[in-house]
Amino acid sequence: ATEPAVVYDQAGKFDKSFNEGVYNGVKKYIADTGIKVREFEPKNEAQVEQGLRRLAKRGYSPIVTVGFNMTSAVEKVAKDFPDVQFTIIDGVIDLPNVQSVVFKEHEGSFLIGALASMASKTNTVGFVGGMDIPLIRKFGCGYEQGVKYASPSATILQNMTGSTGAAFNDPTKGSELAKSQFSKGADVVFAAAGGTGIGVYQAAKDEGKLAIGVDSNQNHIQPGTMLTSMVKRVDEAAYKTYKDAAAGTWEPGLVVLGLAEGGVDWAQDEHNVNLITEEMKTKVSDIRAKIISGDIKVHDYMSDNTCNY
Amino acid sequence: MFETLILMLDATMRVSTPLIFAALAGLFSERAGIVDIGLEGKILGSAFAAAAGAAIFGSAWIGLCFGILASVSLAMIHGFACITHRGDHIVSGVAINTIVAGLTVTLSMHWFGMGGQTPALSGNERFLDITFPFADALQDVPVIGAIYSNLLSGHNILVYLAFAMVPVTYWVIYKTRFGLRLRAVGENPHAVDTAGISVALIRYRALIVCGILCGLAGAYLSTAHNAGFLKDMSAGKGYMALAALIFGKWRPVPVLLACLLFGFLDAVAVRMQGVEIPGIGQVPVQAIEVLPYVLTVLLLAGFIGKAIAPKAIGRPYVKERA
Amino acid sequence: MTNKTMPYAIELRDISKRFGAVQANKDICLQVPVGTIHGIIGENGAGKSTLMSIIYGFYEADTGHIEVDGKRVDIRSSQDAINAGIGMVHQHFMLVENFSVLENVMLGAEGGALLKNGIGAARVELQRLAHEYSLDIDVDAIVEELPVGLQQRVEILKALYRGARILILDEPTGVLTPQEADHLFRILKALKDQGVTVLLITHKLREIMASTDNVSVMRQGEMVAHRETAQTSKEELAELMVGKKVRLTVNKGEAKPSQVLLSAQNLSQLDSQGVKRLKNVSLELRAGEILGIAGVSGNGQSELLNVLSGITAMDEGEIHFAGQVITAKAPKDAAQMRDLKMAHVPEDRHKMGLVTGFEAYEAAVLGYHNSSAYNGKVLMNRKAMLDECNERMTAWDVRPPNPYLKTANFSGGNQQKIVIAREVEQNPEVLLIGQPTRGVDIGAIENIHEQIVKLRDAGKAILLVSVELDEIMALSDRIIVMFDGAVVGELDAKDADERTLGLMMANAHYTEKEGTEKEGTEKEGESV
Amino acid sequence: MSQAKVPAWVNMALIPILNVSLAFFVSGLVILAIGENPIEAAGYLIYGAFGYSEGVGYTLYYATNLIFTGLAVSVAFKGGLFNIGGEGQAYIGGLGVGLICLSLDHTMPFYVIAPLAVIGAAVFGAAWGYIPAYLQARRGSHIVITTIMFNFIASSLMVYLIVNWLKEDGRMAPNSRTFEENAWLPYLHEIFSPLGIDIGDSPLNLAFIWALICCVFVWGLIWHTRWGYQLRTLGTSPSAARYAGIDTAKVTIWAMLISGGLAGFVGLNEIMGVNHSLLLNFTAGYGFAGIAVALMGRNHPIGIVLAAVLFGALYQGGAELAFEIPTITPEIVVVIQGLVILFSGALEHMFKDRIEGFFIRRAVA
Ligand SMILES: Nc1ncnc2c1ncn2[C@@H]1O[C@H](COP(=O)(O)OP(=O)(O)OP(=O)(O)O)[C@@H](O)[C@H]1O
Ligand SMILES: Nc1ncnc2c1ncn2[C@@H]1O[C@H](COP(=O)(O)OP(=O)(O)OP(=O)(O)O)[C@@H](O)[C@H]1O
Ligand SMILES: [Mg+2]
Ligand SMILES: [Mg+2]
Repeated sequence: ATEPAVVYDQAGKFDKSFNEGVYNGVKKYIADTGIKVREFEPKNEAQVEQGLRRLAKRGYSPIVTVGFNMTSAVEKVAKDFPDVQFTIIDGVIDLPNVQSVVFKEHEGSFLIGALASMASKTNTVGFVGGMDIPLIRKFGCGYEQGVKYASPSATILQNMTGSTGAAFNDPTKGSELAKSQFSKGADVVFAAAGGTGIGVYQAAKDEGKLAIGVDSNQNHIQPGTMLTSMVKRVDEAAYKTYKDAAAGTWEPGLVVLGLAEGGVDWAQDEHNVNLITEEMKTKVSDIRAKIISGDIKVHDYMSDNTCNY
Repeated sequence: MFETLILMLDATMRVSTPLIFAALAGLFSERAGIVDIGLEGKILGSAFAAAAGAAIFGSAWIGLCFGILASVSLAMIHGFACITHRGDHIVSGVAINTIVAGLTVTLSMHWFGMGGQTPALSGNERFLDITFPFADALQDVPVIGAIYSNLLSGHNILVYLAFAMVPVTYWVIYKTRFGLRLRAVGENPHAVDTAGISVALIRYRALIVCGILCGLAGAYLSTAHNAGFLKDMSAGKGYMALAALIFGKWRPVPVLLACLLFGFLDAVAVRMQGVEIPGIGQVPVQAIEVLPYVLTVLLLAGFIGKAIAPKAIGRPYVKERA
Repeated sequence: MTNKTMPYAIELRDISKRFGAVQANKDICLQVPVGTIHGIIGENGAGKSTLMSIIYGFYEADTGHIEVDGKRVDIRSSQDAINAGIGMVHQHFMLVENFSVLENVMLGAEGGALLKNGIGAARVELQRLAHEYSLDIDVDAIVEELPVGLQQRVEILKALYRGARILILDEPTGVLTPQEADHLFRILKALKDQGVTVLLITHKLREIMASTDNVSVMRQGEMVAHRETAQTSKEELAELMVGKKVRLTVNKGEAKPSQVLLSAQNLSQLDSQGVKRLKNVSLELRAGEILGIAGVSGNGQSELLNVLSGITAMDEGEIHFAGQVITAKAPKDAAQMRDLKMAHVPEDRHKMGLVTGFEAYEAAVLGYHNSSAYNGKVLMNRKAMLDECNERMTAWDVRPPNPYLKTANFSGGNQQKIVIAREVEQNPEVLLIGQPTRGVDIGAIENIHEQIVKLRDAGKAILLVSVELDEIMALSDRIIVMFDGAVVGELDAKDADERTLGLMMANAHYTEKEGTEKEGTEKEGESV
Repeated sequence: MSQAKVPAWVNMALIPILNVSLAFFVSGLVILAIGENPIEAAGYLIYGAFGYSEGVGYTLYYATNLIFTGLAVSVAFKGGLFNIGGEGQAYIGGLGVGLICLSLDHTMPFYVIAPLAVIGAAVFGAAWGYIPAYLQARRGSHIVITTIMFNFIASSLMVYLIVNWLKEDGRMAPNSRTFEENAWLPYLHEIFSPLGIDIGDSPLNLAFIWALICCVFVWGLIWHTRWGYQLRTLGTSPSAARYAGIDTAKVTIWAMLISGGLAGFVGLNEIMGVNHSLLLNFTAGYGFAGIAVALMGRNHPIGIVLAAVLFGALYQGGAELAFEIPTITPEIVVVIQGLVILFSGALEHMFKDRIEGFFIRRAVA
């Protein structure tokens, strides 16, 4: 039998977003199969590699690793333990025992953007990014395209929280940024900012505006003022790795998950039913279909590091 | 432009609030001769205790009590080390900050199992914003409306309390018996002792006040400004408050102004990340972020005025011939 | 004395107090009748301040008890003492310097939780006291801006404001000018007439003789004698204080002063507050002579030593020494002065002369630590330091002769020997020496004096600062008197007697007219 | 004043051990309070730190950083200065190392880069200590406050530099590019394995040896040189230092330069030894932990090495513990660290007075 394991990044598994998504996948796997998954949360750079190595040495496999930060450590350890299967989420490593899972965040963000502009009464929407890195700009760029697609005249306010990892864990700043965007007229704000988003959603709740969650389905955090969430099915990715490995169908290589593959999507549940009109729903389904079919081409910021579409 | 300014000032009020509480807390402690670099730890400890209390008992007020209790306990540890055992004030402060940084995460992990957070707070578990009477009606009156409805109205009770604490502090420090003794004990504890007053008692009382104020600062962070505790959420506010205390030369009103200045810089910095300013380009937010610290260093070095600390500050009181 | 039948204002029974290894007070008994002025004398370190602090509740006695007005009182804190009607003016003032006089007086007796309730009453009461005892003062003045004499007045007012019936003064005149001191004694007299009991500690036998009714003598923590002032004499008191007959004589021959080794012109120096501590001091120091500087402590002698030795910079003037001209613009620090062969035995061996945390052999090179004798190419030569230390300890009879012992653990006299040996053995051209025998016992004093004279006879120049007139007169060949930072007179040792010197130390304009206390000035057998 | 009759071992061993034991005892209570067994936890901790060669390697790797910062704190402390800016100085020291490596790794061999990196770490760290020292020595500002402020300034500066100038294009994390291997400090296991000695795979690298060399250097400097003599004089009695003609401002500044330089060597271990690229927050609190190490080690190099190894063991063992018992977070180590600072620093008199009193009374009797 496989002995599955997971290594979260330093934000920890309760970051309310990315890591927590993986954690949800892990939980589901445990619930479904009753197999224990070894979890590890490193606290500093050195512990990442140490933890991976320790897990590999003790025979854990597959090992799911979370986040681009871990790329170099996984690369090193994977080289030393060719028999152990590694899956890295959001990073790309070209080794025969590593599966790299990346997402087409821009496609999901496009959908969200369209929804946001449809929900906006002021024709002004906001975006609060976490750390200012290409990945987050990719969210922002897709979002922008979606907003413009649905309403070419819309105004988009964009702020990044910071330039270090702390930007993913600063709800105070998140709420300040959201408030400043609200005061400039925005009434829907999309936060692609990890834990910082909590502050954004709170601010939206406090001011009676709408917010959009990210990564996992965050609609439950502030029911009633969460328009939707841009879900990135990292939970699926983790779950699938364990399942495949158990079944012997796990394969190394690059896996790209977009709308078509169900890797990204918008979230709909009991917490936001009242916010999404039928009209919005149909329109968004239409856009979704067009993206999948290729009728709408969404520009990927990371393909050329610009947002010219 | 005016609009933007109002919004900035509005944010400044929110961001300055914990600084004001903490800096006034430091004022009580340092005016009594106890150096307090443990403000940071007390804020963090209180933020955690307040959020935990609010989450468990469903009331922000109960949370606040817990926050104050935690903060005062930490202040008493500081007192036990510095007053009773004549320990080094700085070392004790560093110790408290370190212990709290670890303990809050450890305990919240144990109680809530959420990686060092507390559950998100909502409704009565938080201090909600208060709208002043007629705020909505006056909204559209030019200038006055913006100031009254947008700037002054619509904050939570702790924000108003923080601003109210400034005149209260002034009054306590300069107009009451307790204040007289407190100032004296920070300048010359021997004089206080020979006047028949217990130095230790005055200092302990000052630390209790300090603890209460830090408790308010922490509770504000986790149950008013935010909705829950996060590890390390004080994020250097205690040190910034210390800087403001020095920058305000240990006097209530200048300290308030320093806090507002630092808060304003923070509010500016938050909004500057990745923003192009026409004609200038991107101003590095880091440059704005460090300003409070740089200013304080310049002040300490005597380049802008002179900060003269209470005379007996940091020195343990021993009954020796002077 | 007529007070015999009255109850005692204060009575001490078998008070003992120990600080670590030091027995500061041992089985002290004392009775002070109401409405008298009671003097307490004793050498430095005899335990006077400790005893007073116990009465005032600042320290708690290990054993014994105190009775006030015939009733036993339990004094555990100053508050208890104040409640019992005891007030104290400390040797070192207990004032909050940046507070006003009013705030200082009110501190601890504010009359309510809010200051404004008490302030008015305090003003009125202070006015009354000022009037009654001629203790005039501007109650709104900031204390640090007041001269010392007025600061002391604040201390007295503090005690009286609290309704003290027993007033303790610990060496109140040490910091006062003679006029101020006289004024103080008039105030004490007035207080006494109002029925206040005064406990007065002083070193100055003249003051005891002039103003007290009774006197008690302390020696090494014990109360060794009680006398009615009228029935005793200064000679007797001096003898009681030291425990044996004092007669300081130094065997020294005629001085043979030759060329000028050091000359200073118009030295001035300001302290950190901008107060002028040295005022245009000029002096010349010749080879083969001992120049004594006399003066009441705190009149610029320390500052003079510090400026001459390079520890503090002068603000004006110049020093000529070893072919160099030293000015404010071209200063030399203490290390450079040492290189020019100037040695300095500082007044305070704990604060300056030694590093009490160092082992003796390390402290024995302080100031000379850069000398090639103690250094190899990179590292210090520990063996050379130890060898030399051992040698000197034997030569100077330092006890115990253990170079590894922490300096703090030597007795005062032995610490002083280590310092003096270090400076003298460098064979300096000029030796500055401050309070060479402070806190040193008689035997050691003789030894130290001998060494100083030997150095003089070897053709060196010595500048001696001492507050002990006897010491100045016994050692010096020439004497300069300082007052308020300035040199107010110079005379040959042969012409110096205590009376003249005393008058000069009290400043020139303190003229014969005031010298009504003839008895007091004729022969000042001050403590040694 | 009372040390006269107290045996040396009381101060050197008994009191520190008592203080640390108390810190551990209270930590044990914390573990008990969160429902785990402290004995069991201690078992994991000790095994993780010392039980197998790789663990020992990690322990010593952490200890390396702590030796540097501990020495840094103690050198300043010997001169009566409280340097709590070790964190910032280490951070900037790492910048020095990083810049040397980034600019030379394509052109220079290891034996050129390594000494330059050592110099870079020292110079940059020292520079960061210089300003507070200068301000204290010449302008009278208080070094404790200025070094705190400089920690924040360092952190903002590093973010600015790394994010805007040094970050590798196309990389997500704000890291510089990875250095070429000739700019890596060799791992000790790489050095030992050709000799047939297996010391387990760990980040322990040559910087550890350098840390030990620094200990010897500091020991000699403080106790056997003129400068050390001046430093100790200044630290125990500033007035005696002035009397002795010691240029106190100069000694103050040099003390902080050396202190800052030592702290800067953390960059050597972290940047050149382990991460091989310049990154944010690699100092991870070592600067503050150095205070605990110096206090516990009584400001003596030998004590500092012992204390650093103890703390290194806590870090490594703590990680192991958290791995084995997930309810115990590695932050428990931070708590222990804080308790050590509290008991052996702030509350040092609590036992000291009583114990010394006991011995004095025994001696007097
Ligand atoms: N707080 C203290 N701690 C330790 N020892 C003390 C303390 N106060 C006084 N002593 C010691 O007790 C002894 C008596 O000191 P005390 O101050 O009472 O002397 P004194 O007679 O007032 O001397 P002086 O004339 O110099 O003022 C001295 O040996 C002194 O060193
Ligand atoms: N500060 C101190 N710390 C430790 N021990 C001390 C201290 N001061 C004095 N002692 C010890 O107490 C003893 C008595 O010291 P003290 O200075 O009272 O001696 P002394 O009798 O006055 O001698 P001397 O005549 O040489 O001054 C000394 O032998 C010394 O060991
Ligand atoms: Mg005295
Ligand atoms: Mg003596």
